[in-house]
Amino acid sequence: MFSPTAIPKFLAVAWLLPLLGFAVEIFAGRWQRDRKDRTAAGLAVACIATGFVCSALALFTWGIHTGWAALAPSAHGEGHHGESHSAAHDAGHDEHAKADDHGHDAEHAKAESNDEAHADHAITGPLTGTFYTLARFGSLQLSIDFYIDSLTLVMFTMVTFIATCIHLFATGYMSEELTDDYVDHQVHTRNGGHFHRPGRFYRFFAFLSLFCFSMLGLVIAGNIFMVFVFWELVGVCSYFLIGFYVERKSASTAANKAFIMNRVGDFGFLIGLMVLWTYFGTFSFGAYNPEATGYGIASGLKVEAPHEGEEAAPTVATGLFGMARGSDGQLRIDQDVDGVATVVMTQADDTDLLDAEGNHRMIPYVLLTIAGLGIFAGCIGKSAQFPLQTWLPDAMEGPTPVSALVHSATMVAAGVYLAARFYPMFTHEVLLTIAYIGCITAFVAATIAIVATDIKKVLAYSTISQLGYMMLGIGVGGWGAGLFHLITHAFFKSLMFLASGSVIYGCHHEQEMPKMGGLWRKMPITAFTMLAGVIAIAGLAIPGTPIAFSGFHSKDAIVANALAFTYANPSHFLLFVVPLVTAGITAFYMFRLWFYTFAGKPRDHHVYDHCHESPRVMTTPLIVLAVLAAGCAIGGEEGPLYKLITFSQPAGVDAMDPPPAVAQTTLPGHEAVHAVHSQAGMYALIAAFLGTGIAWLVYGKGVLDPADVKRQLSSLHTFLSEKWQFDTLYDVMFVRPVHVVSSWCTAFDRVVIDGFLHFLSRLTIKVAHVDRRFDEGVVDGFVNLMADSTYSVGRSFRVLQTGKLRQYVMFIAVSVVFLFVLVFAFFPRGSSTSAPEADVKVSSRVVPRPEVNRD
Amino acid sequence: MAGVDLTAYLLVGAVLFVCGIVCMATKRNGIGVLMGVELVLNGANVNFVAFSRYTSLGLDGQMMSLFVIVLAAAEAAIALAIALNFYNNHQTIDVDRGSELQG
Amino acid sequence: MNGAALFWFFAAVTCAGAVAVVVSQNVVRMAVWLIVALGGAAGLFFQLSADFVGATQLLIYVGGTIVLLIFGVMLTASGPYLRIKTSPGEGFLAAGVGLLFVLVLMSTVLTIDWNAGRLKLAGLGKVSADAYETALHKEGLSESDRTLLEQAYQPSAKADHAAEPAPKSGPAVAENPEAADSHGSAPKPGDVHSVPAALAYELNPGRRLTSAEAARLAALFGQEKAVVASAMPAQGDTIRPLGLALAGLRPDRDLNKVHAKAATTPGYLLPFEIVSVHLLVVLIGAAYLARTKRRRVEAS
Amino acid sequence: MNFESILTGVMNDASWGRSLGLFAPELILCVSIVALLLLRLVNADRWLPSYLIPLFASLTALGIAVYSFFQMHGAIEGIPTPGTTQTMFTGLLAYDSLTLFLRVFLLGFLALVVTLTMLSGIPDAEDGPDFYTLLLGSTIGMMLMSSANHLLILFLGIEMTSVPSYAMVGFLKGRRVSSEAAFKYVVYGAGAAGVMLYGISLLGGLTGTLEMPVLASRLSALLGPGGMNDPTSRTVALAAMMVLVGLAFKLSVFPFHFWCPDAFEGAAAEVGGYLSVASKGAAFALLVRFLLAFTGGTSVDLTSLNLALGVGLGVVAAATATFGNLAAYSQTNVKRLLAYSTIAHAGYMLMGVAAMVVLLNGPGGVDAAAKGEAATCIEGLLYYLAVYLFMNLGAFAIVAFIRNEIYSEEISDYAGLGRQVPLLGACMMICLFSLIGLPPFGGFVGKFMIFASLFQAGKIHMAMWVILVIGTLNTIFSLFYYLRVLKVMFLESRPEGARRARVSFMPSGAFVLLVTLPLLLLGASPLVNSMSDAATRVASMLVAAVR
Repeated sequence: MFSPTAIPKFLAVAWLLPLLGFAVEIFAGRWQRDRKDRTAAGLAVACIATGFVCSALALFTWGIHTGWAALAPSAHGEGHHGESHSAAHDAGHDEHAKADDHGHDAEHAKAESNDEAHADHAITGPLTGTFYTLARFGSLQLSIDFYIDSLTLVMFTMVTFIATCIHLFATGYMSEELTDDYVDHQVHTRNGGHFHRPGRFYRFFAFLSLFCFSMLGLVIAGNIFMVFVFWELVGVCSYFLIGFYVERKSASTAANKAFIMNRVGDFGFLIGLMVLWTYFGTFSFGAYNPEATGYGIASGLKVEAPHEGEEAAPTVATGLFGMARGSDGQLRIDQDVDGVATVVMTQADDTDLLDAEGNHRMIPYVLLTIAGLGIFAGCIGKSAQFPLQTWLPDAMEGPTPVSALVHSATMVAAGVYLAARFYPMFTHEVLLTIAYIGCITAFVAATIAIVATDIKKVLAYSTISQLGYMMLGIGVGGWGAGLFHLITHAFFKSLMFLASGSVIYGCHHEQEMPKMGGLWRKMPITAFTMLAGVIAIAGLAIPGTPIAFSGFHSKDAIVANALAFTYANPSHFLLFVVPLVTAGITAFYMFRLWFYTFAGKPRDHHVYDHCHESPRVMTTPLIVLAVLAAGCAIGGEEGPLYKLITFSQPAGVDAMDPPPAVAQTTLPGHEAVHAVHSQAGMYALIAAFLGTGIAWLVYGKGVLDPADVKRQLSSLHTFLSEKWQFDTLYDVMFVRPVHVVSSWCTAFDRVVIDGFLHFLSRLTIKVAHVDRRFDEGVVDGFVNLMADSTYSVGRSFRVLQTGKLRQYVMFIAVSVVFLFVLVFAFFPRGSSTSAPEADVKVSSRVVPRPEVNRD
Repeated sequence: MAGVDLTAYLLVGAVLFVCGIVCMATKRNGIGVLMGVELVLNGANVNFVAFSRYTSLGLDGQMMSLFVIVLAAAEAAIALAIALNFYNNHQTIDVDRGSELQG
Repeated sequence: MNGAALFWFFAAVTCAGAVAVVVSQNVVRMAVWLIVALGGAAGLFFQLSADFVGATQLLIYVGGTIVLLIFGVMLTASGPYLRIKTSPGEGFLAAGVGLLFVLVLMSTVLTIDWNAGRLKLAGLGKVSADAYETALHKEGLSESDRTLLEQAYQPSAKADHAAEPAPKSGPAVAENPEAADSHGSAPKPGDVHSVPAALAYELNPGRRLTSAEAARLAALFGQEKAVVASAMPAQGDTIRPLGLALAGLRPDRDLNKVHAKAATTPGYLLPFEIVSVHLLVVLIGAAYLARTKRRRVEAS
Repeated sequence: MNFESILTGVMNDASWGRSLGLFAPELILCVSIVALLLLRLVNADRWLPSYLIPLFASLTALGIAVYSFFQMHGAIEGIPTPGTTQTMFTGLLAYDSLTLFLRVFLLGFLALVVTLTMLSGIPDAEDGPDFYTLLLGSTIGMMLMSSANHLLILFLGIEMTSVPSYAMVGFLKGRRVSSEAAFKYVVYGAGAAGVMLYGISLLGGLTGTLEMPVLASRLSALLGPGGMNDPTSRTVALAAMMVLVGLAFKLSVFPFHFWCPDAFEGAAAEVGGYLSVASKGAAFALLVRFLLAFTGGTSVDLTSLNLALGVGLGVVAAATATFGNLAAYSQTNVKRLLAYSTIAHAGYMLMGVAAMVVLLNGPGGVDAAAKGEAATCIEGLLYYLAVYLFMNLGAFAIVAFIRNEIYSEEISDYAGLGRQVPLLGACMMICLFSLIGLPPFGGFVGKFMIFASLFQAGKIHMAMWVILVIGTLNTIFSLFYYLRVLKVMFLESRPEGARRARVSFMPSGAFVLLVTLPLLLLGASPLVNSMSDAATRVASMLVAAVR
């Protein structure tokens, strides 16, 4: 049908269309006849829907050219090797390994022949290449690259699909903005009225389009630099969208908070980026070879003979992932002469990478860890992980469709996606950090969600909690499990957000759950689609049958990985226990939400009487998403979705041994996970049912009065509803000190210098006193002088407040002396002939490397 | 010139230099501050001429001091014009009165 | 009259004038004291046989700049009896800062052995044993010279330092045209490289040299031109060299090799010309600032 | 001694003619100063707008400078070879890639500033000739600074730059703050110049020369072992530091920055913009030259002294950036805020210079690798300067245009301007985002390059990593106060009765756009490539000359 070269083109179209949409829509205010024009929305929907079609086509083309090998009923449990379905980083040499593997299995005969038929362009690895080179500084190339594997394609399809649904929903939801005189009831002007402004319908869609463009750019990015740029763009878009109602103080504060929190994470990202670039000398993820394919279809398509890899220039032949790990997915760790662990870089054919002088290129293990932690810090900011999670609930200030997009497909998913992308760069220590951060996040957010009463806030905290799950999954070695949950979560969370948007729309912007209740009679579609989402996130299933909603499968996969990890590393048992408890809590608060909102008796008749079901343009996306939320993960880990994702799993994830003497943890292999799977699933199910049951008892059946519980545990309730005091903590830890320090510095002249001079003036008074006593005691004739000196003291007081120029000159003198002392401090005193030579150029020295990890 | 060596001249230069700095830092009369500048520059000048006599700096040292004298004159002209301007605006030459710009 | 006495006289006048400028509170007195200090400095210049600089100092500084300052004093006098005084506290503070400065200068400029530095620049900071012995056993060496040689130099002490082939002297000498020209026969600085390092002699840091001694030492090693202050006329006949240098010529340096590389040593034509442009700019600027302000009617 | 023969020899020497040829851009400016004076004598200023001559002169000189820049770089396609450095005027001035780069930088900037003053009308028709005379005179001084090869020119250049700028700061002579600012500036400048001159005298006396290329080898011969116990080393350190004080004054680096906020607030925004960019560019070039003059030679003692100087510079740079950013927080005047931001940016750029010094004085000595890494530092610095030109001039120009409309420079009076003058608002946003260092704009690339070179330098001395961390933290600090301006402009509404700002697109808006656009081009377009290529060449040629 289409040749493989079409795949990047499809994705590029899907990626750039929203940008085009943005460019047109942002000027819609100029060309539209009036504020009631819906053209902008139509354009936005058309762009993103076309994008979805293109993504689907790309996925389909990719499937054809891989012979749907990803979906072939594979050898789970048949003792297959990890490599057989994991996409390798580099092309050529894997071909043989793959062929060998296929040989085991009669089922693969077709696929194999398919491979042979398209031997010259069959896709065996990620497609990488360059769309456009922006700039080149020496060895540093800044370019727009792509890196396409099945994960990219699945993400693209998912993002475009969900975004289409959300766009569609938004055309209904935002219709209030279709006016020349929008009255914002939450903004009070000074004279007591409400704030009036023109509607911003078109602007909303413009930013929505830009947001999608940024996210898609992040997904398709083929190098870290591009990731960073789009990473920032996503942040900027969220800034605009969260602050959509800029007139509301809470909204602009929330937008600022989101932006600044993300910048804090980006600080770490920058450090990681710099370390990686310094040592690896490249930004790009995978190997690419632009001249081979014109517009950059890279080694993934072109089957090279293994020996050709050696001839290519090493820096071009391998990307970051290939350099950090060999094709077996192992870090090559070398104990350097000083006992410092270093990681030796490899190239395409698994031999070590040499630099221009023939030395092994390596990176200290510690620095690789730091780089990993830095990158993960970026993920923490973007995915709202502990301790930077506080911006996400505040971000609810944006319109609900934005929340849905932010929470499901785009911004927060970006962090998880990046953590998964960079999995090969993470050392065991980093993975353990990720696991613990995820674990803490999941638990903390879930507990806060129990007490939240704003319907959107509950969902926000549940998002944070689920993101924690995903991070945990990645951290314990469950690469596929984490991403699996990312996709399923995207469906059911977008569904729930849109449903809550529908509720809010129906209830005329009422968001407090205590004012709702019994709404299912008024809005049945919303209620039952919401129920589908709730069941999915709670992870319910019918025991003993394969009937289960998507959330069960993905959560099950994560819990199984965590359990296997705990078996392998008993000291980290919390990594299993906490998520299990959290699973129960999740079920509890989600059902609490549903019962609170839809079941029972109406608690506020004013709200109830005026509420109505949403129009069809809003309910249709709900139904579609509900079906997918229930069924997208069909088949669980044998199903197509999971297999598609794990097809691009980095090599060696399934069977990762601890590299000797460096890491303290063992990552579970596939067999280990499989062995505990049913056990873990049982535990998770029990927890989920327990939570559901309690929720039903308390909120559905009313056995326990929640208010009573709240009274009895008031301190705990306060603690939780104050979000574990994080905002206060940050205020005390960061905001106030910065204010203090800045006030110090701004008042540097006034406070420090003047303080100094005040001290001196006091001294002067003393001197004057002595002077005076001398005058009085000894010479009467010096009365005039005394008067003069007291006058001058008083004068010097005034001088101290105002006089500056002479202080400045004084400061030249003092600074010269001070700096002289400073140079003194850095200047070695003794004989300077023994210059330190040895410690500096460790990395370039040729070190005979013992053969390790080459099983 | 027995007994007089380079260091003695440098001592004079140092005294001029330090006196100039102190003068700039203490005088509240703007013209007095400018006199301090002249002292500082002369301290350096004494150094230059001494070096030109005693080290291989030679003619360069004297040349440098000539240029310094000329540049100092130019600077004094501008500085005095600015001081007069200051006086016209503030009705005093007390530098402590000019402290509207701060913070 | 004794040269040293003259020096001390001028030095005392200069320093006293400078201190008096700092101490006095009346701006007119300050101006007078400044004249004294700068005049004393001019005397020092004459003493250093820099007669042209001294004359310029008198003409431009004492005659021009100070008059300018006194004009400034007159134009800015608010009232006949107004005194703007410095308070004792500030005086105290300034004295402290001045003291700090003096300490810094005393630990650097005034402790340094300039004459040893000159020898080092001439490549005589470290000499080979051969050269040293040759100089020490030269025919007709006076007793005082011998003592000087023995006191000024000591065997290279540090083994690890000596193990290096004395890299310091090589390039310096190559850069120094005087030194490169003048060493005729005996101690080539390059020899230092070839001699076993332990047999080298270096300057004794404990023995401070006078400039006369430094010149004598250089002469003993056959390098007098390198250490004696270039070709400055000792009798203060500096006007012609200075004038030529301002015209872009350096007869004090280029005499022997004018045709080979006339343009290598800085003649000062460019600064001479560019300063005139600078003066023009400054005059225009000063005239603008000092001009009576045109009172325009403000819009508000 | 036959004087006549000397004279004939020199007269026949072609080097004077050659030097004058190479010196053409500066000569054009000199001539235009004289022309301004002469035209006034014949009362031609009545009918001839005074900006015409400086505009014409700067454009002509810019043309020549650009031509010679490309000529030099065309001649050495590919790898630059050492020894391409030439000198002018018997070695007083260096004629190398840096000279040419700075010429283009300064003259281009001069043309932009003249255009700005023409549009904003800050020197009125009557004061125009005076103002432009000062502007041109100061620019000549900057060009001398950037090509100084001799300590006399170093001093002369700084004086020639400073003295006219004192007068320019006091140009609004009827205003109290203006005269106060000028007076503070002149006294501070004179003090710093005095300290620097004393340092120069020590340096000259120690080494017996004032020629900068010779310094390193002379110092190598002079310095003894023993580090700070050696009085000679102490004196050299003091002398170098005193010279650096003079430069630090021009750069407004932390303990020597006191004049900067006062002078900028008191002066007109146009003058502030001019001083913040041009004198900084020239002073950085001079700083690099001076430090390179110290580098080289074979003495371990000199190397360790340089290393100490480099790390000290780094510490000062970190302090400067931190101080500038934090002190900008509570400012209420836009010009004062920009002045503090100027200080902070000087800190960032100084970090690059410190990294260069550290890299050139590592334990490996000045080998090819060290030179390559040092070249990237200079490259980053030059890139930063180029971007800085546009972002700072843009911000100051917007301040000037808005001042002409609302007669205020207080931040609080900017409320709602983003909607009233959307073009200026958008440009201000771009300028400030670039000053923060956000990715799609040029400021990011510059900062990135500086930080990358700091990271390299950290391998030689750990302190540089600390400085890197401080620098990165500073970009976060700076976010807040820049955003505060934008918040006032865009999120607040214009109060009732506030003066309405009307800035037409032609010509003011177009000028601002012209200045702002390069920020995007230098941030994300193929121009990034060519700009960094040019900077690389300049840097590697400059470093190649270090022995």
